[in-house]
Amino acid sequence: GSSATPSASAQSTGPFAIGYSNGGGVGNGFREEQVCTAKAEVAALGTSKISGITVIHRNTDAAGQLSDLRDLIAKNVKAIVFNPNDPDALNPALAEAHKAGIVTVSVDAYVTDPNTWNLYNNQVKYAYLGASWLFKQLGGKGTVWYTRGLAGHPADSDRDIGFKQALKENPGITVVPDVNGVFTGWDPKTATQITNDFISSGQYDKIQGIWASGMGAQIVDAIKAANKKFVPIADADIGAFVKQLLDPADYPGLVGAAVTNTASVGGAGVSMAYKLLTGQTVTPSTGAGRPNTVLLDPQILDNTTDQGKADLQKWISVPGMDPLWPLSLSIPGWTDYNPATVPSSCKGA
Amino acid sequence: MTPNPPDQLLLATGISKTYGAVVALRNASLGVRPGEVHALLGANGAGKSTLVKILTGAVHPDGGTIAVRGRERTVHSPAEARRGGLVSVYQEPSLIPDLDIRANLRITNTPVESFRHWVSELGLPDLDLTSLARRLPLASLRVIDLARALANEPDVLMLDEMTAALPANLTERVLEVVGRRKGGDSSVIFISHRMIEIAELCDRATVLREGETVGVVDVTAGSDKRIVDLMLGPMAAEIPAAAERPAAAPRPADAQPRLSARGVSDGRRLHEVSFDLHPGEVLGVVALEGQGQDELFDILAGSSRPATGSLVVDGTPVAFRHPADAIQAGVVYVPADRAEALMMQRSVRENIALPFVAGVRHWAMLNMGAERKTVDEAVATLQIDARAGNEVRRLSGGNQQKVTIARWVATGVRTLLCFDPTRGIDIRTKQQIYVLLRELAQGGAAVLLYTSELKEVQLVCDRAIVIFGGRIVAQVAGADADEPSLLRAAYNLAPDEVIPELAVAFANPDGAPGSADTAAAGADPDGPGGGAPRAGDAPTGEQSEDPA
Amino acid sequence: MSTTATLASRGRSLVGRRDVLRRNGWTFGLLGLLAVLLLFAKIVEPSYGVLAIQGLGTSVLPLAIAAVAQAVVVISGGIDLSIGSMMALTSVVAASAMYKQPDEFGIVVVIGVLALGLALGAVNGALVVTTKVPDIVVTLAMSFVWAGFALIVRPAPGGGASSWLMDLAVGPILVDWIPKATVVMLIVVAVVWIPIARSRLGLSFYALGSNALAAFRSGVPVGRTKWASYVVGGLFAALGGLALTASTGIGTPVPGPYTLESVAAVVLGGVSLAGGRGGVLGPMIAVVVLQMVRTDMTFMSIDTNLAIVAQGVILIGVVMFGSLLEIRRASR
Amino acid sequence: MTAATSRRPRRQTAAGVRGLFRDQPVIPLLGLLAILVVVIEVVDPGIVSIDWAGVIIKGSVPLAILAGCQTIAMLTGGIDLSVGAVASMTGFVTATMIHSPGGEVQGIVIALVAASLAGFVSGVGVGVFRVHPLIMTLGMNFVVLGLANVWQLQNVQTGAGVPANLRTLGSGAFVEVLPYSLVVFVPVMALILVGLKRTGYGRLLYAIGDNPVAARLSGARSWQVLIVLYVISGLLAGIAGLILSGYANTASVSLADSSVLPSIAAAVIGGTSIMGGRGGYAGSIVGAVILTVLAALLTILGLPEPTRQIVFGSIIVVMAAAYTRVTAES
Ligand SMILES: Nc1ncnc2c1ncn2[C@@H]1O[C@H](COP(=O)(O)OP(=O)(O)OP(=O)(O)O)[C@@H](O)[C@H]1O
Ligand SMILES: Nc1ncnc2c1ncn2[C@@H]1O[C@H](COP(=O)(O)OP(=O)(O)OP(=O)(O)O)[C@@H](O)[C@H]1O
Ligand SMILES: [Mg+2]
Ligand SMILES: [Mg+2]
Repeated sequence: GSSATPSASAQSTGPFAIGYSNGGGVGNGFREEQVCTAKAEVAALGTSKISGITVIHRNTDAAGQLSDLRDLIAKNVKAIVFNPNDPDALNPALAEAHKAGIVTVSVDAYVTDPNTWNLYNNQVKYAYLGASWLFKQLGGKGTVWYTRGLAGHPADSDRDIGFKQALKENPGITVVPDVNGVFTGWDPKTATQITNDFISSGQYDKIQGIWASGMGAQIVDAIKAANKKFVPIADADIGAFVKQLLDPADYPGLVGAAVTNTASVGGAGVSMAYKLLTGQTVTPSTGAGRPNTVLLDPQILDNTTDQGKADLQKWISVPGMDPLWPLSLSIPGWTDYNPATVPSSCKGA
Repeated sequence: MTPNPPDQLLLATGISKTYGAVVALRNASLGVRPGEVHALLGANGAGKSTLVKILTGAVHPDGGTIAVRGRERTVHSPAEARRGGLVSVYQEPSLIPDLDIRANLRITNTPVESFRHWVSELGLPDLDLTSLARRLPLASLRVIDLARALANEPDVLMLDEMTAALPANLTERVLEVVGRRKGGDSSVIFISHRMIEIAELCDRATVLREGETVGVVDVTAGSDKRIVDLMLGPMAAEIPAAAERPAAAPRPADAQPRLSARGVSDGRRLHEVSFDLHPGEVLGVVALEGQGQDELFDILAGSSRPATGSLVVDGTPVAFRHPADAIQAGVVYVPADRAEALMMQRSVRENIALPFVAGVRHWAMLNMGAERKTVDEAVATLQIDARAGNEVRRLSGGNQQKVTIARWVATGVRTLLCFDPTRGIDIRTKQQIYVLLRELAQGGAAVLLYTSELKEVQLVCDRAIVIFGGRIVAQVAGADADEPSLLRAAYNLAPDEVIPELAVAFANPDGAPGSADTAAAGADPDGPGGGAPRAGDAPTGEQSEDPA
Repeated sequence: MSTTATLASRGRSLVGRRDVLRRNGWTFGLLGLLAVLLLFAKIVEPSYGVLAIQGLGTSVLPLAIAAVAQAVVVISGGIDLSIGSMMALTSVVAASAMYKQPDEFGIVVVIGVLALGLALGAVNGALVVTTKVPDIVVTLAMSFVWAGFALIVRPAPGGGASSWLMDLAVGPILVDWIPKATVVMLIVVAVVWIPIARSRLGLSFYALGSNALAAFRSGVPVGRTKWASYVVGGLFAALGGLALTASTGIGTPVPGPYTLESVAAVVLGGVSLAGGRGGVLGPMIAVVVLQMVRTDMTFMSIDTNLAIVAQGVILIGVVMFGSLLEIRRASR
Repeated sequence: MTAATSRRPRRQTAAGVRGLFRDQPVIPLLGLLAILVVVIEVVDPGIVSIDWAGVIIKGSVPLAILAGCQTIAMLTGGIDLSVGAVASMTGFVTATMIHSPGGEVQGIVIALVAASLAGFVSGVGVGVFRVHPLIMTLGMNFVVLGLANVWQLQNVQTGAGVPANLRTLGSGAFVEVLPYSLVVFVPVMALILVGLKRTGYGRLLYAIGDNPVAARLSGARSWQVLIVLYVISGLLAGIAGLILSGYANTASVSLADSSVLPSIAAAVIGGTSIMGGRGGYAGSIVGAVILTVLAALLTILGLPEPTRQIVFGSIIVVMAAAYTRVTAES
């Protein structure tokens, strides 16, 4: 990857209008928080730098997001930050944006458009970290229940890659129901139902660990409701799950690790867009495997050590956040706002 | 006619059909000779319609054989039947509502030219082929259906209660056109509950009873009684004599009417109609098709609001916004069309009990015991054959008709509006309904009865009002409401004028050329045309007097 | 001649004229609404122009074709809740087959995918006809089945599309103001639908939707016609799938929101859910209208959640307006 | 059509059986359910047990209640696509209120009122303005989702959390066996069953679905019936939403979306005609249980997602077809 060479047309001194496109997950904690962090970043940068942000957030597919991007282009924004529904599908609109001198930043997942910058959580690594931790907990051998997200979703596919990497390194681990796992569709109800069925069929008694893709809290609660003993579980930094890890009273003997999957990429995307618009240099991560890409490496924390517990506690920086929202509310070096302002910035257009 | 059996054009033998538990047809047979008009007769539930549907492939029989011109064949669909020369005009019009007439012709591969020919023969010369079927009045649809059938040059043409809903002038045309086919090498199967049409038109009659062929009769002057006996079989005995109408009870001049209309207009077809309906009387309404009687009943029943004028019930003026208001005021309505009145998938019981639960006040728990009692009484009073009673659609037409009335009888009716309640049902059932209406009146109810069967007026009504062009043009006492005078009144003619259509009807029964014009001339120039159904009853009535 | 006739026919010719207006009035209304929305966009965002119009043409392509597919089935008295899944399946098949293949091969793929669409529709139709299970249920269940197959073909989004196919979906034709996508869509729909509509089959579709019993008695082969309507629906669904692949260059196994949106578009487009009435043009225009509404709201920077609310309100409002017209017409 | 599809001779007895099934659709359904249970026992011997039954019931209750919404709507020839958004909204609104004083009860009340209100609007649209139910409720689905999400963004900080009591209600079980959700479900079930069979209002639902004209001529004001219907539907959806949020210990504005299509499937498998006028709630309940058992079976078989979906869809078709055949109208 080479360092940024911002397009001439973009070299001006704001304030800039920014467009934001989110092609799915209306009401979903991660996606909503992402938008909120974007708004928080806009507020933090101030109207002298960013004149305003137009958000399009609706449940649609790649084709639908294409038209949303085109609407933003037609609206004459100077930069578009978006969470892509697909790595390749949006390229036509992105090319049009480039022609119109619009800076484009893809957050939370990459796109293959050469002129678009990518800034996202390393999902392969996300899965790899959690799985490796889990397998280590089991001493490299045992049976693990592999619960995934939404079949066919890019992030889910990336995580599958990471999981299987870790699996290859731990030949002693067997995966149920099979190496392709079972899908929760990132739907809490389905996750609960699947877990209930899994438990009542007696299969739960035969496993030593669980890898989860964001539905850990529901799975843990189902186990609790069935009065079963907890097995080690690796999941994301969703508030509800972390609270469970830190609540031995309600969840005795629950051992688990949370891997960050920060939704602050929204805010980070805005600040990256501003950097690019003002011609500041942005250094891409090495080893991202693609140009113009900044990879946010996930961290992992578990509740096996007091240190870990303390750090997990720190994550709960803004008290009383919606339990389904990811915890890590800022990305050092990328977000300029005060995490406490995120919830309030959700309100209003 | 000739005793030696000639070659049968159509021969159906041993036809049987059961629906669930109910036997619609058991071993029914029907033989039709070339060039004859063959009547298919039977009480309600006898299986006429079902048989016709089977002959034209609309329903598949459980057993039996069908042979055309001696060759046996199985008919899978109406289309196939049509190609084989078997065409039926079903009871319910089978034109496609959202297609225009031209498309309707195309879909049945009907040659447009000969359709035009027939449709004008039948009295709709300048029909606009581009108009949607949905927008045409029922009568026109029936005629179009027939014209389409004729244009397909069928070997055997089947008409299921074709004339039931037709105005007089159109009825005349139909009978005349059908009559003209006699003697050719094609034949007609004619279903009707009107003996008079049978007598006028048909050569022979096959009689069904309870799904079985009980006899084939040559239609002659005296055959009527024979046919009726066959139709009704053992039941014939129990037919109640035509209800004895007591001389109209003398009413004190100041007696308060149950329901009075004061200058009611609907703004389009009904003008300034005023009349009083008193407790204890059956008031007949006589009118040609489309003279505003439908609008009048809609207004009285609360289905639509009058443009001007007012209604008074028991001395208090009322403004009905919804049928519920009318029912509240004790004014209830029996529509002619069963499909309008019945929940076909629900049980007889629920259908009869429907009015009990309609109002918000009755939304709470039901008193099942009491309900069953009332319903059973009603079923008994009207002698409903409820064998197939847990889904009304499985009752025969006649029994369905009874259910529509039972609904109101059960609630103890005060003011009953009946719109042609005997349309398309058999003599016995009709008699039962006459008696019922009389009894209701005796019991202090007030009954307003529109009938398209003129002789019912004399049988049932204390007096009758005649509506023409949306106005009441005459009032007749029940006693002297004989058909000819009613008809004259209905056509708004002076007593001495002859009714041209009647003249035509028997002047040239086999349809002489030019009859079309004479018939048309009969209809009043400005009144919306149409006429009294069953006007055909009149001619033969007079025929015996003076053969023209 | 008889007075019945004169009167009747006089009344009728009036009615006739009203019908003509009535039959196209709704479509004209939609076009008017569309004009207003475009004007509004131009006012709010003066730079709204050629590029945006071309983008519009591309954006509406998949849903517009899906709406046509739905319209055909609804007109015939049915409904197809598996259109979204069929689009997903056909689109992933197309994308997988065209991936890294020469353009000429793309033509073969397109033909194959259209055949696949016919097959999917045939299965839906056969099930609806033979099982006698209400079509809503059958197609609802089949939507799971087709989506499952889509996932088998492509566990994750990807694949590719022949360049010529993608070119069809973007850019102008002849004049800058005419989006190529729109022209292509109109031609394709016309080529498939007009012959059918003019044929006996098209007539049978309307007949069946209008009144199945009357249709049967008029000699319409009810079963076969119903089946055929699903086959044609499947064909258009496949075209919709190709439109997806063309505009995105890939195939996505997870169905988009096309099923319910197509139902909405069909109703907004003046097709009666009872069947027998309407056409395929209205629904296509309705889709463009819906898209423009969204665009205008974006230009006004309306809160994105309120925009979702507005979408629902507009859907209800327009249909409400339509049924109010119906009620008033009935009362007159 | 009917005529078109009438078939060759049938045995009287067969006709009798058919008649029985037509009047008691639950019987064949229970048969199907039994078969499924046998299959699941064969696939995974020893699984069928009391607590397994408990788990199945737990999972079925919310679906069965939502199927109730569809059943009563379908009886009138309608459908309610807004139950997903309404149910989710109810659970979510409640969760956002627990921290305000006395919030739990207050939250539930407010949420249920909101749910009924959504139903009321749908009812007015369908009953007064004659908007097709499919469209009306689809539109309402958008409206409710949008507003619920506005609410979420207004309240992120209040810290939503499913009330403990709802958690017990949704996921707890009396002595580990009898799910507490039955405490709510049994009365609801009784009310609907009795309401449909034994009350005037229930009769009117059938009447309007079968023949609106006849209902009108008999004095029924269908707009009243329909408005009440959709209010009830909204209320039921709300109750289902509360239980669901307890079941998954999750409050999300899209929690119940994945239950909408199954709720329709349950009602239809249960023998309620989507055309109106025919059906009942008993069948829908069994339908809901069947779908839940089916999902469990698929999980146990550990089939990959694509196969799960294919099997799920196919089985719905097959069962609906079998049921239709058994109860077919001559
Ligand atoms: N679909 C059906 N299911 C059950 N029974 C039926 C069905 N159709 C007709 N029947 C029964 O078969 C018998 C014949 O009915 P059908 O209506 O054909 O007689 P009909 O001569 O036409 O009587 P009507 O003159 O009253 O119409 C009746 O007892 C009727 O109840
Ligand atoms: N194939 C069928 N399936 C279901 N119901 C049928 C079928 N055929 C007839 N019926 C029902 O049986 C009843 C009687 O049948 P049919 O149509 O022969 O008599 P009808 O229409 O009542 O005749 P009429 O008008 O002379 O009284 C009708 O209500 C009809 O709904
Ligand atoms: Mg008959
Ligand atoms: Mg009959």
